[in-house]
Order: sequence, then structure tokens, then C-alpha cells
Amino acid sequence: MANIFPRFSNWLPIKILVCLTIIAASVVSGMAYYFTPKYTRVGYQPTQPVAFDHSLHVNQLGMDCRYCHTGVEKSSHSNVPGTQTCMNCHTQIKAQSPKLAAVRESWKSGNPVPWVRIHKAPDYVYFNHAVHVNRGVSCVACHGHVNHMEVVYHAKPHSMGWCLECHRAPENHLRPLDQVTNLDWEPPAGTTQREIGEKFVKEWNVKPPVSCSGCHR
Amino acid sequence: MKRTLHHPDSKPHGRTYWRSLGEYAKTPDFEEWLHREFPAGAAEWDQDPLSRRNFLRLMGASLALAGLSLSGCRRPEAHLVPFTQSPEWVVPGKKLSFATAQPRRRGALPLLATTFDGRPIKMEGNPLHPMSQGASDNFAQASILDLYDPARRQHLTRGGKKVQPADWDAEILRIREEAKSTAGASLAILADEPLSPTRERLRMELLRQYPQATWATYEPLAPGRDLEACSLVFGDNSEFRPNLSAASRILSVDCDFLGSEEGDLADTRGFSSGRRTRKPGDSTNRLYVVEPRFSLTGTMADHRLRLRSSAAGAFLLELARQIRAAKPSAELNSLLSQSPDLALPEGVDPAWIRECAADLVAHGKNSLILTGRRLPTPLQALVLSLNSALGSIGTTLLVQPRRTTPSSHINSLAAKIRSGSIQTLLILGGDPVYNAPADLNWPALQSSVPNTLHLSAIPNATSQAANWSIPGTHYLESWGDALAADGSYLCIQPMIQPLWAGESQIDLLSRLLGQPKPIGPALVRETFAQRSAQPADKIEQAWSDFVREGFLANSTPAPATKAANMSAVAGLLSQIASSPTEDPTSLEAIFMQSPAVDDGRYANNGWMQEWPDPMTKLTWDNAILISSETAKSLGLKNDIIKGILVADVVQATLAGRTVEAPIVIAPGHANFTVSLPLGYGQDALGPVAQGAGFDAYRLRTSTNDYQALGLELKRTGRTRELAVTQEHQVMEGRDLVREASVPEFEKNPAWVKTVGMDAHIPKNQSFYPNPKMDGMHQWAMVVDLSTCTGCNACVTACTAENNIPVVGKDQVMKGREMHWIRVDRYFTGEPETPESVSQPIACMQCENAPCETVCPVNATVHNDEGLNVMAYNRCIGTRYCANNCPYKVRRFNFFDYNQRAIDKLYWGPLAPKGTEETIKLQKNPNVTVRMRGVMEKCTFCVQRIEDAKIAARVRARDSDDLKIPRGTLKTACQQACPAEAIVFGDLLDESSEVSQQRALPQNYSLLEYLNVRPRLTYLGRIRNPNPAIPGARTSYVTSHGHEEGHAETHAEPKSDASPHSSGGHP
Amino acid sequence: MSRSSSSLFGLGAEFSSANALLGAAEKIHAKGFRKWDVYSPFPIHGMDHAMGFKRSRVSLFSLIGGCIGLATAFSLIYYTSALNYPLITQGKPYFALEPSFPIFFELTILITAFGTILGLLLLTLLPRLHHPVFNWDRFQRATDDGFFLVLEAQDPQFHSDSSRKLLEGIGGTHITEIFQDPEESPHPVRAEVST
Amino acid sequence: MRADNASAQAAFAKAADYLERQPLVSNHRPLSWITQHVCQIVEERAPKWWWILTLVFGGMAALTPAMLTYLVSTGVGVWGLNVPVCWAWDITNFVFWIGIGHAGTLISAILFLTRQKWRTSINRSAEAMTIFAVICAGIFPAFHVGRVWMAWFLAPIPNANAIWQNFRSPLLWDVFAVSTYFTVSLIFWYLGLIPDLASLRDRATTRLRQMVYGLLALGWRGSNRHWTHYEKAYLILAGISTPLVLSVHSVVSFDFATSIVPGWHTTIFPPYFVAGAIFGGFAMVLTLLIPFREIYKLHDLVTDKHIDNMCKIILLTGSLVGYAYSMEFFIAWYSGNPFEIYAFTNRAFGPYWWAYWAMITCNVAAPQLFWFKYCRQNPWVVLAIVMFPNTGMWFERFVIIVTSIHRDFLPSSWGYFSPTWVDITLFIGTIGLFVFLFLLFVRFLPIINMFEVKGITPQADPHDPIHHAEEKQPSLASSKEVHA
Repeated sequence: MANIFPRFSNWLPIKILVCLTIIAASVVSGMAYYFTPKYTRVGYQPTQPVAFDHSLHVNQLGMDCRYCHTGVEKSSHSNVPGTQTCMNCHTQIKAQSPKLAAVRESWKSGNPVPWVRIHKAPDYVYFNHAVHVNRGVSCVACHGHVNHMEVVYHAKPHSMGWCLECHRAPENHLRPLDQVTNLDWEPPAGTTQREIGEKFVKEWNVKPPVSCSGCHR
Repeated sequence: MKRTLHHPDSKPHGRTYWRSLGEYAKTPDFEEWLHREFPAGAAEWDQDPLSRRNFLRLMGASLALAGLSLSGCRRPEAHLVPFTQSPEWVVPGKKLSFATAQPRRRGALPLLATTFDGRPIKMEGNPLHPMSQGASDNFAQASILDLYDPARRQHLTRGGKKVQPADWDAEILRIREEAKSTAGASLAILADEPLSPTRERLRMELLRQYPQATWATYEPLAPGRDLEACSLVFGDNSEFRPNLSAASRILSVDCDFLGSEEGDLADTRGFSSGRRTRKPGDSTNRLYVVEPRFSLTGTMADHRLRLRSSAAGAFLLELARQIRAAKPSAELNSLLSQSPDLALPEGVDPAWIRECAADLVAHGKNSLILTGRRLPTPLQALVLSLNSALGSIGTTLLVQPRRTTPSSHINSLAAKIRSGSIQTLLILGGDPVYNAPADLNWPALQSSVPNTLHLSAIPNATSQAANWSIPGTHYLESWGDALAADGSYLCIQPMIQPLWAGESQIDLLSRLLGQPKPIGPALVRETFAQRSAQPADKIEQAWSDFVREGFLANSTPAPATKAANMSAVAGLLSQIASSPTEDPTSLEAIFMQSPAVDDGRYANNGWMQEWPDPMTKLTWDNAILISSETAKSLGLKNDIIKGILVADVVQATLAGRTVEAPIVIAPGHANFTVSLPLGYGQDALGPVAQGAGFDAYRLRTSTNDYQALGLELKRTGRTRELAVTQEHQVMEGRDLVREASVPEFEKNPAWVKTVGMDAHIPKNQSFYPNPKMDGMHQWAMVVDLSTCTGCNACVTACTAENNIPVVGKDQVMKGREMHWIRVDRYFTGEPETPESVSQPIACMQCENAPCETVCPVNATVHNDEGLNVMAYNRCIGTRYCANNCPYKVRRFNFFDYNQRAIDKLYWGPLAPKGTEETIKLQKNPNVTVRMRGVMEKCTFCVQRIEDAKIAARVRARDSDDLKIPRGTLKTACQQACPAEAIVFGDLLDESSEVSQQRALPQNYSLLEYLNVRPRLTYLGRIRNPNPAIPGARTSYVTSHGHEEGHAETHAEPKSDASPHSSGGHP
Repeated sequence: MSRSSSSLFGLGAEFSSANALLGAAEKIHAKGFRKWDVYSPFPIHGMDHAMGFKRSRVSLFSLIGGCIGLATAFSLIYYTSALNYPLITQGKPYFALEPSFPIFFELTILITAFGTILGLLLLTLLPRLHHPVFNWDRFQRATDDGFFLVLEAQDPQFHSDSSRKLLEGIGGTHITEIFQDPEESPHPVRAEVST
Repeated sequence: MRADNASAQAAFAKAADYLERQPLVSNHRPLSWITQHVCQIVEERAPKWWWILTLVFGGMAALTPAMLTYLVSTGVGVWGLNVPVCWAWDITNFVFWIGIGHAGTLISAILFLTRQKWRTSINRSAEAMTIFAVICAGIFPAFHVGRVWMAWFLAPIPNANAIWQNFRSPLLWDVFAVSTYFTVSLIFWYLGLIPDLASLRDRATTRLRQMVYGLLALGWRGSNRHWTHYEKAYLILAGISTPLVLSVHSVVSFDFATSIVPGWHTTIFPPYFVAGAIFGGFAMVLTLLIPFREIYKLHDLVTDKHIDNMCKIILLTGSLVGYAYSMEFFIAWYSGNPFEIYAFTNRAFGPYWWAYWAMITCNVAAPQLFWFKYCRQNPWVVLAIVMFPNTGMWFERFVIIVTSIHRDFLPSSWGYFSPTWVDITLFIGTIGLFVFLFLLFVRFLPIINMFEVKGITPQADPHDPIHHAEEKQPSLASSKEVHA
């Protein structure tokens, strides 16, 4: 009888093992990176029908978030402004700018501007804007520094784990109520976010829900 | 690492998400509606002073559109569609409530409509109005689904062909010309009875313009004999309504005043208020019921006597004599002077009547006798007179001015049609082709009129038979007004533009009068101006109050105190005949209202079809109800085969007319009497109504609209499978519903703890240290079994609030109904004369919830406020939780009930996917619409709790007061319950109603020995029997002392009362 | 296939029965050979002793596996249920031993099994698909009814002639020189087998 | 010595006819006979009956994926489930198959540890049966969930949702227990196969067979340096499999025992389930073994004694199960709990009375026939009798699951379950899959554990002087040794 397998086949098990280990490691790390909202959501930056520049309107013109997103303090939903809101100013300012052609068209036809949605909670998640902004959670906590964005993109993962991070330790994000829409706010010199946050947690009795019913109904 | 991704330009289109409301259907109808609903240009908003009701762009930014156009495999592109112009009042994503009212034939129901981004999604009672006080009923809840019923999709048609609105305008002109030329003699109008003052006003104007026009009203279940009797006794222009809150002794003779035909919310509320026995010494009312079939009222009775309806006369005459004996008076002598001397019906003990009469007399003005409003006029007149003799007029029986002006009867209209004088017949609402008396042969009659027009919110048999079918509006789509049962003036305001082009009755009438097409509430405002009698400068404010609050304050007429004209009644009494002897070949038939579909108007409403009849638990069908003795003598039976009720089908013949129908053996039904529920068998109405039940109207004639003699039932040898939600209706000696008589309660207020297994619970039961639930509130619910009438309004309210899907007859038969709350019905006592108890069961939110520990993925866990929460998106559907739930309140989505047609569930992916667009509009956006394969259950309306908590936090801002104010939060079932039997609230608030009720000695947990610690507990039912009544059952408590043995003390009478209790218990 | 003396793997002998092989093994062991092995279709009772083996170390791997399994199970359950996301289910403690026991047990068993197999493969250096003994044509009966003994050439006491005589002396038949195939590359772990 | 005392030996032999046990390999077959006889099953051309059976059962097996596709695409509603009967045939079949899956590991592990050498000729096929039964079993819990595509929620994988499993849930225990059991059984089975695969490799005549069996045999060459570790590893695996096999059915029984449903909430379940599993498992082993023994003429390896032993185990466990049935009733009555009492009364006399009495007949009454020697010794009678436990054990699970939950606490929600065609077809499909896999097994793998059988032949014992002096002579002492 002769050997069925050539001598080099004795190498195979260890080679296969090494390959499998590498493949498994890359699959796991790849999934952990590419299949989580940290990758799938963060950075999403679609082209909008109107090249609205948040940094111009907020930083240079000093507009407050709530000028356009009027419902944010009252409703679960933070509305996108209607064409009317744009036209309040743009009938006077840059009234003929080609960039605003779509807005004017909408104003004329009555068809809304089809903004592309960036932030979207799944249908089974009931996020409420009002309760966050009225209790000292700034826009920046979830949307990032929109005031510096020329084109808005998805800045935070918005995964459940990410939500829970804050719900378990709200002190890391609370700020005075009048600074909620001031996205560039920093804790005053000599204090840290944590100290301020802990003070608010105590004074305002902040108890974010961590059970299912807080967000899923 | 920022990547800029550019989506290709694409139109929003694509797929439906789990909870997706956000998809424009590309059906032309729907688009057409969208255009009308959300007029594009800004200009229209300005023109219309009522912009707030010119409602909102449906896709208000909260409802994004999901598309499948994938770019870079990351996410589908979605669009935000904001309002071009922000409508007044509206904050996208926030709900608003508006007052309105649902017209009813006997008094409109004041309601609030909850709207979400311009869609009405839920009806609630109007808490400001005394007739509702926030409660509502099944039909009010279900009416929201009617609004969105896809079967309403219709066009103006003439002879079945679609015509243009201009043609219709021309037709109106033609009718006007024709009517003018005949002074109206050629014009007849047959209308339903919505009790609308504006319509009444327009009717009078119409009759002024066309003096010879005929105006007939027809309501199949309101023949008006109550009005006839009342005018006889109390003079013309009067009507009566009971005031049960003042009644401490009530005798109901064939009057289901807790049911939906005879009763209204105020009746239930009034009755319950006298039933709320909290501590020994509290007064408790007493209810005697004499009736042929077991009604909801019968279940609440302390003494129930089953009696054929035709024997009611003999019973009442004897009662009158006994009252006279107990309280002799001249007027009673005169009343009874000509009364026939009828023998008492078989099986009725004169002592029963004597003691009952004595009890009524002893309570004088606080006693009340009620009788069915469709019973013969002499009986009703007699009862009104007896009430007068008892002194109850003004206390328990209120006489008030009549709210309607008399009009012709359908019979006289029929005669006119036969004479050939009618050229144009306009039918406003109703469905006479389906439900007119069979002897009129209405379909032929109607087709003999050259031109018939039917205005209806939902196309029905009459629309199909008419030349012109005119789409009508739902009450939530149009302006209107109505009168409540107490005569107060209610506002009906629209919540949404008509989904499919429609016209309201008053708009049509005003056009017939030659007025221009009315805009908004102009017609109602005119009526309002007349009725409110406000000076011109205050009218604007008064109007806005009227619209905001939903009714005109102080518009309830004061009850009159009138003496009964007994001599007028005396002559009538001779008409009272005795009941024929019991004969299995010649039965008594009773045409009963169906508590599910009313007179048939809700037959295409999936919620009401699937809603279990409170007594028979029958869904998707009606059936002839008979007693078990009658069934036996006719050789008929019900079987439970493989868990399905298989009923014999009989041929019912009455005066030569025949229908075929299944029979259901109803415990407590009078012998040789059968009940035929009306309203089913309407295949023409729509896909939901198709195939459901039989049409009992085909046996009903103008003279026999309630009760008829000489019915014959013949076996056909065939059977029909019926879908019942509860096959087993006896408690098997288990301590589920705990009852005590008043003396027993007074002897031991904590009797509930001595019953059944609870008597054996060892102390210190828990094995573990329990993790603390440290929430700010601790939610709990208490259900008072003494006041719960078992009306099932909680079931419909829950269905509407929580997006509960309709699953269809086949699935119900399989035991897959989805209701989160159900009302268990048990029969107790003797099989021949059973008593009945009802017990609403929702998720008990057990503190030690057995469902939680078995879920492998933590999809159902406890939150810190004591709720057993359910994360649908985590659930993988092992169904283990449902197995381990001792109360069986969990429901499983065996199929994609929300996405697939219920008749194609088994087709799987081959069935078209998706919901009717309009049905989607009804869905509560705050509750996840569950998909196939997940478990679901009651969560104490966690969406309402969370809303309230969020509201409290938003209000609190930088303060620490986050408590939800007491009384501001109600669950859907609690809010609907007219009996206020359901109380929900915070246990940490010691003075909350729920804390106080939980502290009562009669509070008990169901299956307490399991130590699951339910947060939903029950107050034991306290009955108030009269020991003097022969055969009265006075002992309800079967205590389990520790010294006794167990087996023999489970002494609840073994009952075979239920027809469905077959199987496994030899 | 070229066969030079440098590629001589060893000298094989066949024995008639398990008993004969056992006797032969005792003798070879007594002679002090290190690199040799016996081959039989089934494990022969007493052979380990005859060849002077100590207890197999597989059990050590099993023990380590078991400990890892238990530790994994404990830390998994404790971290997820009591530390990371404590959730109230049926009012039970966030962590308790009783309900954790089944998973402790199962994971312990599972990783023990893995450890055992891993230990076996490491200690036997299997899988090894190619081996010089397979070049001996009589050797295929080693999995049927043959009993073989192979002295390896690398053993310091090995000498072609004397070893052949030794094998003959202890009852070996069909004494054959077994040659190694030319090596394409060195064996990843060790060129030859010895325990 | 022997020669000196021939007459004594003759007397001894005569006595031994009564005293001695039957040898485990009859007719003193030589080692090569064993190899040849077992391997030729694999090596010969597949007989016609094999093709027919494989096609028939392969076709049946194909029903499984078909039904699962329909189930997953349409919804769990295609089964007859409802509320309150949320589990019925799905979990019944699961427990049924997992129960059958117990005999293999039990024979391999427990009998190995207790040195029951008669296990050697049946353990291979029993273990194979275990693997296939567990595959069939695993289908049901995996696919009974409403959202199969979300079943990965059961695995403790760190995820962006930061949520974990509920380790208190018996269903999660099941996941761990069944997957561990499957993995360990597979390892154990494969480990035992390695030397025999080497035999097949060495006998292989085609290149393909050489390659395939060669790869699978991992280069096994029967070296004693390997045997020493191999035997240790095998012993350890047997050692851990023994508590594992007991734990698996205990954990399965926890699905019911830890619930609060009357009829499920019973502390007797773990031992009762394990006894039932052994009972059903042995019945299935016999069901498969008796025909194959006839077909392949394996009478000398799978002897009547094997069958006799297994019948006795069935008799014992069947009686244990019967005892458990009666204890359930007794405890229900003794507890005085009306819900418990009702649950058991309802079992015997309720709407599912037929299932209960079928179970009693099959599981308690039928095995009593094994008291009779005739019934144990006639293989065809045995085959007929073991069909009862096979059926009865399915009914047992059905009775436990369905009759308990169809009527529990509140009479209002009592219900009834009847199976749909999908329920039935899927079960038939798994039966097909089971037999199909077994047919593949007998075709491609040695159905008898050759090296272990060789190890218990007299020739294998190096300390058997009589035998080694004269190899072909029947030896009494050696067989005595073997059974000692």
C-alpha cells in the first residue's frame, strides 16, 4: 500500500486552521464595524433638493433652531419647516437666487419641497423631541454640531445601545435649559459637564427610562 | 470618516414598513381624495375662514415615505414632506381632540374625536356632557372604522353608471321643477331619524315650499310606540326617559335598558351608581327583570324571571293589581276597571309578583318600572301609569318635551307609492330595501317609483336598487347637529374632509330648497342662532363655545311633572291578550336588535363583526336563540366538535315567509320563544358583511316588528359552524367570579378571601427577594364586578386604541381572536334558570409575571412602574409566554393580519400584501402595528401612560415635579366604560381611586394562590336579592374554612346551563 | 520514488496476535528504544504499560476546557443579567445560581468536549494524512487484523542489521524497511512522531 | 494445564452451558471476518432495496423543507395552533425526536462507563440515530418561532441594541442544552468512527473513496501512541456525556416543569422524561436494528442477547414511565389543588381521552409482554412490540403538552387543538428525513463499531492463555473473562 496523500498534505491542517482563524476574525470584526449603526448610519449625507446651509443660517445669521423646527418643544416630532417659513425671509433676501428655485417653485405650486430624510428612528421606536429639549438635552447630543454643517449628515449612531448610554448616565449630556439650542455651549470654566449634569439630575429629578416601555409601545 | 452619498433622483415610492402609514397608494380614488383633502395651493387656506378644519396634509412630516431605491446598500431613501403652509393649530405629531356627536335614533352621543395629523383615530365620550361624562359605547367606538370603510368608496351613479357632479346638480334642479309643478305631491322623502334640529328645520322649510310633499321616517328599531304611549298618558308632545340614578327598586319587563337598543350611557351610569356598594351599610339598588331572553340587563338582575314576551301583558296586569293591593288608590282602580282577567302565565308564581310589587311600592318614588319600547302601546301605557301611581314621575322617570315632530309612517308612504302619485322618491340614509317590513315588499315598491334617489354614507341594498346613488357623508366628515337623549343640543363638526366625495343630508336638503351649495357650518349656524337665542354680539362667542364644548350649555329641557291620564289608558287595557299556550309547533318570535351590528348598519364593520356578542359570545354570525328545552322538544342541538360550535340549521317559517338559520341554545331563554337577531345577511353591504349571518327582516312585518306568534322551526339536517370566543361557559367550581349577597357582605366584608383556593394560601409565599420596582408611579387597575354589565364597550375601545386587527370568522373559530381585553361570561345556578356573571379580563400586569421568566429573549419584562411590558420588535414568537399565562390574555399574530386579506391568510406570499389605505389612516400612530409572528397583549395603554409622563416632564422643565396629576390619565377601556367599573391609577397615590378600591375588603386577585400578584384586581360582585321572593337564592358565598375538606366544599351548583359546556366532564 | 538510506524511516515487523505484539513491545521497551511504535486494529489491554507510557494528558485539556466553560457561562450570565442590563422578570433576582445552573452545566460540558478533542488532536498530532508507514504494503492490515511494530531509524539504538535481528528474535515476521517519501518541506510541527 | 485436565474441562464446559453468558460475538469469528463483514456493506454495490427505500424516504424528507418554506413564508397559523394551545405538534415532535436521540448517547456513554461490553455492536448505529433524531428535533424549536429570521436573538451576541437574553428562560436553556448535546454527540460519534474510517480507507479501491475516507480518518494508523490518548479522550467524553444526556431531557422537561400550567408544573418531570427518553430511544434502536441485522446478516455481531438486553431495558423504563404516570395522578389528587386534579382528570376523560389511553396502552401495557422470554427472543415479535413505545412516546408528549394547556385555569379560555395538513406533513417529513439519513449512514459508514467489537473478541485479550495457545479453539475462560 502506498500513501494516499502526498507528504505536503501534513501541512494542510495547520494552514487551514490559520486561514479559518483569520477569516473568522475578519468576519467578526467586519460585522461589528460595518453592520452596526456606527457605520450604517453615521456619515449619511444625502444631497438635498435645496442646498440649505445650516452653518450659514445658524452660525452666521444667528438663527435659533426653533425658528424653523417649531414643533420641537411641543411635539414628539421635530418638524421640517414648510416653504412658508423659508419664504418669510426669502421673498426679500436672495429672492432670485438660483439656489432657491426649488423653494420658489414649491411656494408657487403648493407642492412641498421633498427634503431627504436623514434621521429616522425605526417605526417601533417612539422618540419624543419635546421631552428631551425641555429637560436639558441639547440638539447636539443626538444630531451633532449641525450648526457647523454645510450639508447635514448623520453624526451619531442612534442605535439602542447608544440611546441607553445616555439614559443610564444622563449627567454627561444635561445642560441649562436656555442653552439647549446653543450647540456650541461648553460648561463654564471651572466646572465640568459631569458636575453640572449631576446637579441637574438631582435638581430636576431626571430619571430617563431604561425599560422597554420608554421607547417601544 | 464621512462619506457623501448621493441618492439618485427618485420619486418616493416603495414599500410598507412595519408600522407604516406612510405610503401614498397610487389608486386614483385615493389620490383624488388627497387632492381634495389637502388642497395644494396656499390661496384656499386664506379663503376659508375655517382653515383648521380644512385639514392637514396627511403626510405631515411625521409620516415619512420609505422607498426602496437603495444607494450604496446603506438605507432606503426617505423623504420628509413638510406642510407647504403650516395650518393653524397643528403641530405635526401631536394629537388634538375635537368635540362632536354621533347621531342616534334615540338621542345622539356627545363625543370627542382624537385626531392625529388630521386623521380622526379614536372616539371618546365628551366628559363635559352629562349624558356621556367621558364614556362611550361600542357603536361610538366602531363608528371610526365605518368612516374609513373601503366599501364606502363610491361615486355618484345613475342607473349604476358613474355620473358627473354637474349631472347631479341638473337632477336637483329637475326635481325642484317637478316638485314645484305638483306642489310637492310627486315628491316623497323617506328618511332615517338622526334627531337633527337643522334637518328638522330644513324639513319644515321643504314642506313649506312643497306643501304636498310626503316626508316619512323609518327606523326599523324605533317604531315610536313609546311616544304613542307617552302622549296617551302624559299628553301630546311628551316623551319620557328613565333616570336610573334615582331608582332604588327597578322592575324591567322585557326592557334591556343596559343594552344598546333600549339603553344609553346615562342609563348604565345611573344604574351603576346605585350598585356601587363599597362598605357595609351602603345602599344598593335592586333589579327585577322579567324577560324572554337573557339580556345584559338580565345578567345584572337580582331576580330574573324568564317569561315569553307575549305573556308580558298578563304579567303586568297582575303586577298592577298587586301594586293596587299594596297601595290602593282610586286612580289604579280606574286604570284597572276595564282590564281583562288573564290567567298568569305558566310557571309564574303569583307570590313573585306580589313581593316584587310590595318592594316597589315600599320604595315609592324611588322605584321604577320599565318596559321595552317596541312592546305594544297598551303595555307601555300601563307601565307609565304604574310608574305614575308609584309616584316616580319626576324622580326615576322623567317626562320631557318630545324632540321630534311626528311624520308619516313608511306604511302610508307605501300606500302613496302604490297609488302612483309619487314620481320622485328621495331616501335619506337608512336601507329600506333591506329592512323595510317584509309585508310591504319594498324593493318592488321602490322600483315602481319612476325616480328614486338614495343618499347614504355607505352604499347598500337600497343604493343599488335606486336610480340615483348619492354618496353621503359620515358624521365625522360633515357639519351637523343633533339632540341628545336628554334633549340637549349637540354640535357635529367634521374631523376630516369627505374621504370620497360625499354630501350630507342637510346639504342636500338645502340644495333641494334652492339654496346654493352650503359652505361649512352655515346651515347649522342658522339653526344654532335660532336655538341659542343669543343677541347678535354674543352669538360668535356662543357659537365657538358650542363648537368647542360640543353642546349648547343649558339646552336640556326641564323635566315636566305631569299627571298620568289613567282613564285614557284604562280603555286600552282590554287589548291585552293572554299568551297562547306553549306549543313547539307555533313558537313566539322576537326580533331583537343585534348588539353587534345594531339594525344592520354596522354589518360591514369588522370590529363589530368580530366583537363577541356579550351573551352568546358569537362573532361573525347571528343565530336563532332558543332555550335548551325548546331545542330538545324540536330535536335540535348544538355540538362542540373539535372546539368549534356546530349548530343545527333550521328553517324558520312565519306567516308563509321563510329563512334558514342556525340555532344557538341560549341559557335562560324562555321556552317556546325564539329570538331572531336582526341586521345580518347583508351580502350587498360589502366584503365584511358578506356571508355573515341570516336576514331576520325577511320574517318581520309592519305589525310584528317586535314579537310575532306562530313561528315554526323545522330541522333541515344541515349544520353551520359558528365562531364563538368562549366555548365553555361554566366556572367548574372555580373561584373566578366571587359573589355575595348584601347580608353576606355585611356579615363578612372580606368574604372574597374565604372562597376557593384563596382560603388556603400560606403566608410568606415568595421564594425570592424581589427586585424593587422604584418607578415614580405604580400602575394598577381595579374592576368592579358589581357594576360591570358585560357590555363589551371596553373591547371595542381597546380595539380602536391599540390597532387590534380583525382576523375573520375562520380564525376566530380556530381560537385566534386578538382582543386584548375580553369579557368572560359564566352561567351559574340552576340550568333552567341560570344567573350570569361577567368578568373583564385583560393582562393582569402580574408583579411576578410568569410570562416574563419564560421568554428567552427578554421581549417581555417588567418596567419600574409595575407594567408587564412587551417589546414587539424583540419578540421572536416562541409563544411560551402565552402558554405560561394563567389568564390567557396574550394574543399571537399567527398570520400577517395587518398586511394580508383575512380571506387569503393561508396564501402566504401569494396573497397581495398591504392594508387598505383608508384603514391605515385609522391606526393609532402611537401604537406599533404588530407583524406576523409576534405576541401581543394589553399594556394598560402604555402609550397613554408614556404620553402623560412625557407631558408631565415637558411641563416640569427644570422642576422636579414629574408626577402625573391624578385623574388625567385613563386607559381606553376605563375611558369607554359607562358603568365606571374600571378604575386605573397610581398605587403610590394613596388617595387615588384605585388605591382606595384596592384597599377595600372585597378586593381580590384572580388565582391569587399562584402568587403572581396581579396589578389588575377585582371587587367581588355584591347582589341584592329580596329574600321574600319565592325561590330566591340568597347565599352566594361558598366559604372554605381551613377546617373543612376541600372537594365537597366546591359547592357551586354544578351547572349544565351552557350549551357549549360539552366535552370532557363526564 | 527514490529510496536512499537517508530517507529510511524505520524497520517494521508483523506479529501474529495481540499477545505476541504485547510480548514484543515489552522486550523492545526493555531494550531502551525510544522511537518506536506498535500498530493494532484495536487498543491492546496492557500495551501502555508494556511500552512504558505514563497517563495520557488529555484529561488536563478537558479540565482546562471545563474551567473555561464554567467561567464563560458565569461571566456571560452575570455580566448580561446583573451588570449590563438588569431587567425584572417575574420579580426574580437579577442573578441567582439556581436558574443559571443549566447553562453553567451545558457550557461546561461543551467546552470540556472541545478541550478534550483539542487535547487529543494536539497530543496525537492528528490529523496527519501522510505517514511513512503507509508506504509499507502489509500495513493496511493494521486496521483490519494485523499487529505491527515499527522501530524508527532516528532512534539512537537503531541499526539496520541488529534491529532486524532483534525483531526477528522477538517473533516478528515480514520484517521490512520502511522508507520516507522525499520531503517537500519540513513538517510544521515536528518531522517525526514521538511522544 | 489444559491438556492435563481434559475431563475436568469437559465438565466445566457442561456446567458453563448453563452458567455462562452467551458470547458477544457468536461463532468465534476471526477479526478479519468482522472487518470484511461490516465493510462490505459499504463497499458492495448498493442493493436495489436500498435505492427504493432511499428514494421513498428521500421523497418524504423533501416534504420537510417544503413545509418549512410554507410555514415561514405564511405564518405559524398554518399549523393548528391557537390560544390557549400555543404549542402542539411542534413541541410534541421536538420532544419526541429529542427523546429518541437519547438512546444513542446513553448506550455509548453510560453503558461504556458501566463496562457493559455488549454495547459495542449497537452503539454506532444508536449514536447515528441520535444525531439524526437531534437534527429532526432541532428543526421544530428553530422553526416553531413566529419570526424565524429573528431567531438569532437567542444567541448572546454583543449587538448595537445592547440587549441580552433572559438566562432564566427554560427555552434558552434548551438552546444551550440541545446545541451542546448535538455537538458533543457528533464529536463522540465521530471520534468513535475514526479507526473504522481508517479501515474503510485502507480497504478502499477507488481513489475517491480513499480520499474521502482518508480525509475523514485524519491519518489514523492504529498507533498505540494514539490509542492511549484516544481511549482517554473517549472515556472523558463518555464521562461528560453521561450527565449531559441526563441533563438534556431534564432541561427539556423544565420547559414544562418550571411553568405554572397544571399538568406541566410537576417536579417528577426530569427523571420521568429521562426514563421516557431511554424507553423511546431503545425502542427506536430496535426498530432500526432488527431489519438491518436481517438484511446484512449481522446475527453474529448483533446477537439475540443484544436484543434481549434491550428488551429488558424497555421493560424497565416502560414500567418506570408507568409509575410516573400514576404518581402524577396521585400527587394531583394528594395536592388537593382543584386545578391540578382537573388537569389530570381531563387528561384521562376529557376530549383528548383517546390520546391518553393510547399512551397508556403503548407505553405501559405493551412493554409488559417483554416479561415473556418468547417475546424477547423472537426478533419479529420484538419489532412488533417496540412499535408501541415508538407510537406511545409521541402520544405521551402530545398528552402532556396539549391536554394540559387546552384547559388550564380559566374555563372561558379553554380551547381545542386539531392538527392541520401542514402539521401532519411536516411530521411525516421529519420521519422521512430521519430514515433517509439513516439509510445514507448504513450505505456510507460502518454500522458496527468494528474496532470495539474486535476489542471484545477473545483473540483481542492478550492475557488469555488458552486462546493464544490455540487460537481457533472455542474458549470458555475467555468469554468468562470478557463478561467479568
